[in-house]
Amino acid sequence: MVLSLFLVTAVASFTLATIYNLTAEPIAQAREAKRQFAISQVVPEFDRLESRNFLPPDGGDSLEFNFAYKNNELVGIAVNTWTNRGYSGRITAMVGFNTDGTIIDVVHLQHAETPGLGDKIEKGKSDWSDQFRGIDPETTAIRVKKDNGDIDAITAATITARAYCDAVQRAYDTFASHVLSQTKQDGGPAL
Amino acid sequence: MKQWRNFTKGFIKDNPVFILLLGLCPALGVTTSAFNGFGMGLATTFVLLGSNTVVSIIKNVIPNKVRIPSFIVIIASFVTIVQLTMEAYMPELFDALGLFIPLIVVNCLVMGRAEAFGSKNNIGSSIVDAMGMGLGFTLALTMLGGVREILGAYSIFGIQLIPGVTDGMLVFVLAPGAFIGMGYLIILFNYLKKKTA
Amino acid sequence: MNILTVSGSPHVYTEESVSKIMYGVVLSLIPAALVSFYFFGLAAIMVTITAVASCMFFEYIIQRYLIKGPVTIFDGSAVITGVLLAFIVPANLPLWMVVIGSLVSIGMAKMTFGGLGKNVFNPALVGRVFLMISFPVEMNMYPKPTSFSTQLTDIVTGPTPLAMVKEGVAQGEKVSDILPEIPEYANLLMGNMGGSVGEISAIAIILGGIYMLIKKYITWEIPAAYIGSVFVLAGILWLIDPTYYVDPFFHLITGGLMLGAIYMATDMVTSPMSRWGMIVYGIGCGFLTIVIRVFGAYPEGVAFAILIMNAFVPLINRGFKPKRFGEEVKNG
Amino acid sequence: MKTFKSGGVHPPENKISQSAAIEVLPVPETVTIPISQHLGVPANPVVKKGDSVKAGQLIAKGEAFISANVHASVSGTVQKIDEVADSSGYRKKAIVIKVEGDEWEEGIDLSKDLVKDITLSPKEIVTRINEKGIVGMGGATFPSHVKMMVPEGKKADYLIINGVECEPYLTSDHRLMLEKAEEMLVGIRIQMRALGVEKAIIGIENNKPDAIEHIRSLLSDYPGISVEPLKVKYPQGAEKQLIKALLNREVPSGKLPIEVGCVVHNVGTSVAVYEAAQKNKPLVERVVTVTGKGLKSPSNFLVRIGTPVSALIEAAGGIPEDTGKLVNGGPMMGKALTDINTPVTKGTSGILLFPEQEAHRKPVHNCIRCGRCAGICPMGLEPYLLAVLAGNKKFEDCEDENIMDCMECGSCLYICPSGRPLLDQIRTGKSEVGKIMRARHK
Amino acid sequence: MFSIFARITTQESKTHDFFHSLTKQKQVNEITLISVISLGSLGTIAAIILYMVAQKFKVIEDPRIDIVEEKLPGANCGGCGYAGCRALAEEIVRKESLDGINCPPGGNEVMAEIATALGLETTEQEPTIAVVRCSGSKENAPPKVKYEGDMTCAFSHSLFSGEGGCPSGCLGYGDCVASCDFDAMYMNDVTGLPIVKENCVSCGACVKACPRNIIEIRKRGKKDRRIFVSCINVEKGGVARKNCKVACIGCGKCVKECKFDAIIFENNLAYIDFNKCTLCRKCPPVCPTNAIHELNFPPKKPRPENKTEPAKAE
Amino acid sequence: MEYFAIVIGAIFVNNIVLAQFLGICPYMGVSAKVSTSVGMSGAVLFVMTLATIVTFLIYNYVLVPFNITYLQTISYILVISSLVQMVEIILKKVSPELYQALGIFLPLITTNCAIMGVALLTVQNEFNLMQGVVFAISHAAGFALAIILFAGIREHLDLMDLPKAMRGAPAALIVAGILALAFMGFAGLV
Ligand SMILES: Cc1cc2nc3c(=O)[nH]c(=O)nc-3n(C[C@H](O)[C@H](O)[C@H](O)COP(=O)(O)O)c2cc1C
Ligand SMILES: Cc1cc2nc3c(=O)[nH]c(=O)nc-3n(C[C@H](O)[C@H](O)[C@H](O)COP(=O)(O)O)c2cc1C
Ligand SMILES: Cc1cc2nc3c(=O)[nH]c(=O)nc-3n(C[C@H](O)[C@H](O)[C@H](O)COP(=O)(O)O)c2cc1C
Ligand SMILES: Cc1cc2nc3c(=O)[nH]c(=O)nc-3n(C[C@H](O)[C@H](O)[C@H](O)CO)c2cc1C
Ligand code: SF4
Ligand code: SF4
Ligand code: SF4
Ligand code: SF4
Ligand code: FES
Repeated sequence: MVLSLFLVTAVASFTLATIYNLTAEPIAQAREAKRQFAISQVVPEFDRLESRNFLPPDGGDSLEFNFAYKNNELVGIAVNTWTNRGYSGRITAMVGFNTDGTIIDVVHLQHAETPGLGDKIEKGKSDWSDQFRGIDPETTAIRVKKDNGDIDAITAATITARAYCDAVQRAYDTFASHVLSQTKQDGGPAL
Repeated sequence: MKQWRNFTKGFIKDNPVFILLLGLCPALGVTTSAFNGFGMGLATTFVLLGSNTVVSIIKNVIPNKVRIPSFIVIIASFVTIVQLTMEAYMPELFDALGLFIPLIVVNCLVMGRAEAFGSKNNIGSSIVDAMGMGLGFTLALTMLGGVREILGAYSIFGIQLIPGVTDGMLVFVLAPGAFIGMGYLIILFNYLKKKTA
Repeated sequence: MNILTVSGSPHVYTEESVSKIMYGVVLSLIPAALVSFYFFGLAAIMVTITAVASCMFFEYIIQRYLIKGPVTIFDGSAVITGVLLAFIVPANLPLWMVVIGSLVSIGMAKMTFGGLGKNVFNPALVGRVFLMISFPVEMNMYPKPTSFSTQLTDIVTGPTPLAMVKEGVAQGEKVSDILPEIPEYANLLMGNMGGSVGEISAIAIILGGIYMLIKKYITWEIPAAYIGSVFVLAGILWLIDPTYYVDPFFHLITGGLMLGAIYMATDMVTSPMSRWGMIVYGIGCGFLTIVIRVFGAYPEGVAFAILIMNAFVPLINRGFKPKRFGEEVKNG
Repeated sequence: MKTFKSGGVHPPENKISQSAAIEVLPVPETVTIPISQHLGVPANPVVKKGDSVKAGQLIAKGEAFISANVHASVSGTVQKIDEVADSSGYRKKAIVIKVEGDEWEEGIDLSKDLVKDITLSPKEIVTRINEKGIVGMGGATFPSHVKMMVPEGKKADYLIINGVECEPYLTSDHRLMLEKAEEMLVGIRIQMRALGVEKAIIGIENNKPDAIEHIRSLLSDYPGISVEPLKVKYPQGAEKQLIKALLNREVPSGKLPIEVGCVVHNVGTSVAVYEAAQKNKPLVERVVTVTGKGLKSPSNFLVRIGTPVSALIEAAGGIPEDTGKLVNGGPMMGKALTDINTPVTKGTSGILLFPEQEAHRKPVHNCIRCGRCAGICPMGLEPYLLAVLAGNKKFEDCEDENIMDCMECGSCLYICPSGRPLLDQIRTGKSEVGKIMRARHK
Repeated sequence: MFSIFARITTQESKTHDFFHSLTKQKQVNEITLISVISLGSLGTIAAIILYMVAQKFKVIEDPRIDIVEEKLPGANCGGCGYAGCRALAEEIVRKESLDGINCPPGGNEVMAEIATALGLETTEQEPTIAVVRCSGSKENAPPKVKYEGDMTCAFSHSLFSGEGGCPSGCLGYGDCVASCDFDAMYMNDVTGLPIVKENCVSCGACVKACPRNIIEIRKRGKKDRRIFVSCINVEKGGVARKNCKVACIGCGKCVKECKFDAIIFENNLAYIDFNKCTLCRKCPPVCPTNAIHELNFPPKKPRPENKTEPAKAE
Repeated sequence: MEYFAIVIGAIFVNNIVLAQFLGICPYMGVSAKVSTSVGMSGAVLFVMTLATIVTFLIYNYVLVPFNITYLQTISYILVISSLVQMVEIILKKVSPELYQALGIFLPLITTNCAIMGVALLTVQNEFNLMQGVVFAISHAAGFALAIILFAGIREHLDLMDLPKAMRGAPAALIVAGILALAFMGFAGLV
């Protein structure tokens, strides 16, 4: 009895291990493709990526900075940022910066906001997030208008909009403290 | 003929979701759109098919005492296969179905069929049964997903029905809509069952 | 001599009947309706008429063609459901949404269970919550009260007092800074505030409530327990920190509390039977209302609170029985 | 003013015959005397067809413990002993006597003189009551001698006399208290002696102020007896509610009044006890109210048992054209008659005629769960629940919900705005639960 | 199989990688090894634990429970209304019958297997059917009073003798119809009497439901032919006749007519014993009130429909 | 405060049945009577807590160290099912009363999404053991709340004669739907 159960589990696990090995790479590829796709949406065309992690100034998990190079020239920085102030849990997003600190574009990565309400942050669902394109966080307040900012909220989903602003702001703050400051000191683009 | 009836009974007469009320969790949980329902249905069908077949092959070799654990292992293996392949080749759908993929393993439908049918019948009938039930399940999930998508987002399989209008009646995308849609579809299927009987 | 009738005792019956009670309640709603017609104008009238007509229409269709039973649309209960549904949506809600709300109220919340008296949840509230979740945008735009206007579209909208307080507090503003933007209490009491069609005037609703109490359509337990517990809980919070918690009177006279406590929580079909049951139910409603208003995402919690307590009613009815005669030996 | 606390209703009183003095109804041509006019085992006939009998003669003997003797109410010949339809239309055994003259058994004192001195011992009183076939005249027709025998280990300290007459329309007890007050008071003294109690309270609702006044004026001669006016509320006449109202004692569920030291008798019973003990007269006649809104002259008659109801109605002016319902008893507890020729029995306190438009139940709607029935149930039950449980055949649940506590007062059916047949369903439930309980005891 | 998935997402190119990856990786063996060892030992441990626990804590139970449980799907879905398959098995063994038990995933096949396993099949019995023994239709026994209140036979019966006056007659409020779970009865609107359809399974629910004991389970008879006295009134002939034109008046003619001693006469009422009755059709014509009914016979001189008419005594 | 958020979130805001659709089978199947639903809730509480602890240990001390997290599903289901059966057998012997009250529901739970789901969610949320236990208990409480309320309503509806087409599952689902609507009011509490 014990033997047969052992055999069953052994066969099963052998099969699974095989499948796992077969799929491990495609899975990794799929993940990588997804990441690259997200990055490519917020920075101009690139041929090389370099990633480093920086801690945001207000603490919390570190953000992944993807420096995108084309012909060895830095064309943009895609920052993988997050916020915990979403309506239901964490929202992650990719924010692309020009080297001067203006935002190229923003795209969401993952969220659990209510379909039909909070999911308007998704590019495919609404053009709400297009507002972030090209703004300079130095001069434009990344806050919803209700909070005296410059961003239009999503109707009936202010919480989500607010959270998204928070994520973008976090990306910028980290960017500012780790990258911009350095650029300013060195008088040229970092790295 | 008998095989044909075996195959089609899962569509209406013994529809696993609407008539037998099996596997309600995924039926409610993933059917925010017709496509998600369809994908979940196919994934479940695959597991059903695989486990039913394997169970009917090895039914005579397995001692009775460890029958159930063995079945569980077999089913779980197929679920893991689905999980891994889906993650590799259909990452979007994998994200949308989320938790409910590993939960196929505890879907009463799968376990019940393996036990009730796979362990007692030959391979041929087992496959037919699994296909029938699985497609019935897929049909049900696609229908529920379709209804919820149409009412909740005015679209079907992602195609907008009213250009420019993206917000439907949100409840149908949310939890209450799942229950309510299911409730009324059960009425419809009971009616259809009576009609076709 | 006629053919004799034979029936079990008793052989005399009260004059009271279902339709008398129902139309009595409709009558008592008139002051609140007048106030809302005054402040929200033609729009309010249109919403009310649409809701009543479509509730009766759907009840007729369902009874006639789906259930194939007796048609009882004139017993007044569908009228009340219609009026109350209209009273708890914004006056500028598109009329087709009102029709959907009526369909949900009557078709889903009432007729699914067989019609009058068999439903578990308050139909009008199910309709409202359904609309609220389905159409959050439209259900969140409340017209500003004006004196009678015939305008139907492009009405100026603004947040309700409760929403203003909630939004403000969420931003870290102090209650004392927010309140000045809101009309003073006497004005609120009369109904001069943003809100759903019929909920605005506490005075008119209390008037109707007194009429219903006198006519014995409702008993005092539920409104008293509900309003009382809201007052006490809001009061406790206020005493703890008056900068961020608004004072209890504000909670009583804004939002749908009065309408809810007097007309919706008291719907006999969906409320407990025994006195103590009613009191527990009322306190439960009050507690949930405050929890949702103060800590939840929604500025207003009356509808949800009552619906949730509706679900508790069968359990309350089991737990709180009337005192039986001779249950315990008592010799005076 | 006293009353019982929880529940109760107040239907329109309609006591239209209250000022009509008791008239003696002439003896009819034949009388039909059922052998079962009381609660318990039917009596066994001791006469046969063709026998000639005198008024007051024993014609059927109650042999079981809970049973009662039946006497001829007229003199004449026994025409037949046969199954005769009773008020419900079912056939029960009855003795039909063709009336010849009006001859009474020897030893019965027919004079109107008041005999005040009580000579019988307690034991003799009980025997006399048993012999003379006295049953409760308040409606339940429970054999009175059984109630007089206080069970071992129990002790009565109050005799309660039920002069409440809480039923609308009925006035027979009211007239009796006005016209036979002294007889009643002597009867009460006799009952007190039999029970060995010192105190008796007569409970009377204050819609009969003249009766209260009248009896109070006579009380000085009858020590230990007091009168208590009560607020009008139905069903104050029900014995448990009456005890609660008068003494604030609550008879435990499923128990008898003696549990709290009380015995309850009706005023009519007291008069009958007086006649049995002091005049040796068996229970062969009673006061019956004949009333109804369409009736020409609503009256109170002294009627021989066995007289057909039609004779009473005839004497009250004949049956009105639009009569839709005939009721034996009060409007709240009485039984509808299927046939106008049913005989008057020991329990017939009134005959009530309803015009056609008042003869019908209200149209039935769904229960709107208004809770009124539960609010007014004097027994603290939940009639809507009992009814729906019984309707769904959930009899075990009925039992758990104490359906057997229901005394069938009818308040719930009266009050229901939806016209639910509450008491009908509860009765079905009670009879089924009764079956279940009996089966369990076996 | 995979290609199905692949096609949906139009990622066909990936299938190529799939085969490609088969051939590489040295880590593969390691992971496989770990997997097999750990999962294998997990499974083994699970099996051993279960086995030991089962041995140690064996509770003596009816072995048939195991047999039945074996037949059941083991889905533990609760669809049968019991707490899992074992609970259902226990219930079946306890009740020793399959009445009202259904296992949705298993279906009829499983039920049949269990029946075989437990030897529960009902031994073939002569088929029976419910018969309504009253013809007091609105025409034959016209109402004399009007009843109002709870429209059930049970209460009406407890209240009075019925609108028609016959204390044994059908009250017509259909308690029997309501009690039938097989949709085998309905009320005839014209006569106000219940009618049993041929799909009756003689479960006896209606017999219990009728407060007047009007319904009887009788043999179906050859070709569904039945003869019975459609009356149970025991009152004297005259009394019974006064309320109902088609009552059995206890004249005894049928008793004399019957050659097989099949008719029992008691309390003014004839009763045909279906075990003795040979369906010879001699008695129906002699009944002066046409109280004896014959069902499903080919028409004879007086057509069966005539039976509602009072026959002239020949 | 963190625990408070877990508790409120699990019971009210993200109620396992009404918002997350886990354990619908027992929710529909064992809710005909209040008494059975109480028993079921007890059993779920017990198994859910136990299963979460055991799977937590398996995951963190076997699967992660050996880098075989892809075996999560299969190992969880094995562990949970043998655990439940073990508990059942022991309970039957040791305490027949407790077995009568809870045990009979145990097999029903073996293959139940709620248990598996919570075990998987514990990992997904990266809880530590203590948080996982609180999470499991709160979800069980949420399950209990939903099913007991629902059973009360069903007992009530049992007595109303609903339209024929509605009886049984349809009415139950619509009640569940309205209940879910009502529970949306708790949105934003945490
Ligand atoms: C079921 C449900 C889902 C919700 N989803 C979201 C959401 O995804 N994002 C959000 O910001 N608010 C959400 N809300 C909260 C309300 O819409 C809330 O009123 C709104 O966020 C704040 O109001 P405002 O945007 O109109 O100022 C949700 C509420 C409910 C009941
Ligand atoms: C079986 C039975 C036994 C009774 N025994 C007694 C008794 O011993 N003493 C007594 O005072 N009353 C006894 N009663 C009478 C009741 O207390 C009551 O007076 C009678 O049933 C009529 O009351 P009602 O008209 O309020 O229903 C008995 C009644 C029943 C049915
Ligand atoms: C609902 C109800 C109402 C009653 N009303 C009266 C009443 O008005 N007068 C009365 O004498 N008895 C009434 N009775 C009967 C009493 O309960 C009790 O049986 C009677 O007073 C006992 O006295 P008796 O045995 O001498 O009749 C009523 C009983 C019930 C159940
Ligand atoms: C005092 C009172 C309050 C009522 N409140 C409501 C209500 O809030 N919502 C509603 O739909 N119907 C209400 N009704 C009408 C009726 O009871 C309701 O339609 C039933 O719930 C339908 O079964 C009320 C009726 C009365 C007498
Ligand atoms: S009849 Fe029974 S249930 Fe109804 S009020 Fe009277 S005691 Fe209560
Ligand atoms: S009085 Fe009538 S409507 Fe009211 S709860 Fe009782 S039975 Fe229902
Ligand atoms: S209840 Fe049973 S015996 Fe009666 S008709 Fe229906 S199936 Fe036949
Ligand atoms: S046969 Fe019996 S149960 Fe059926 S309707 Fe007639 S009296 Fe009622
Ligand atoms: S599918 Fe979730 S419990 Fe059955």
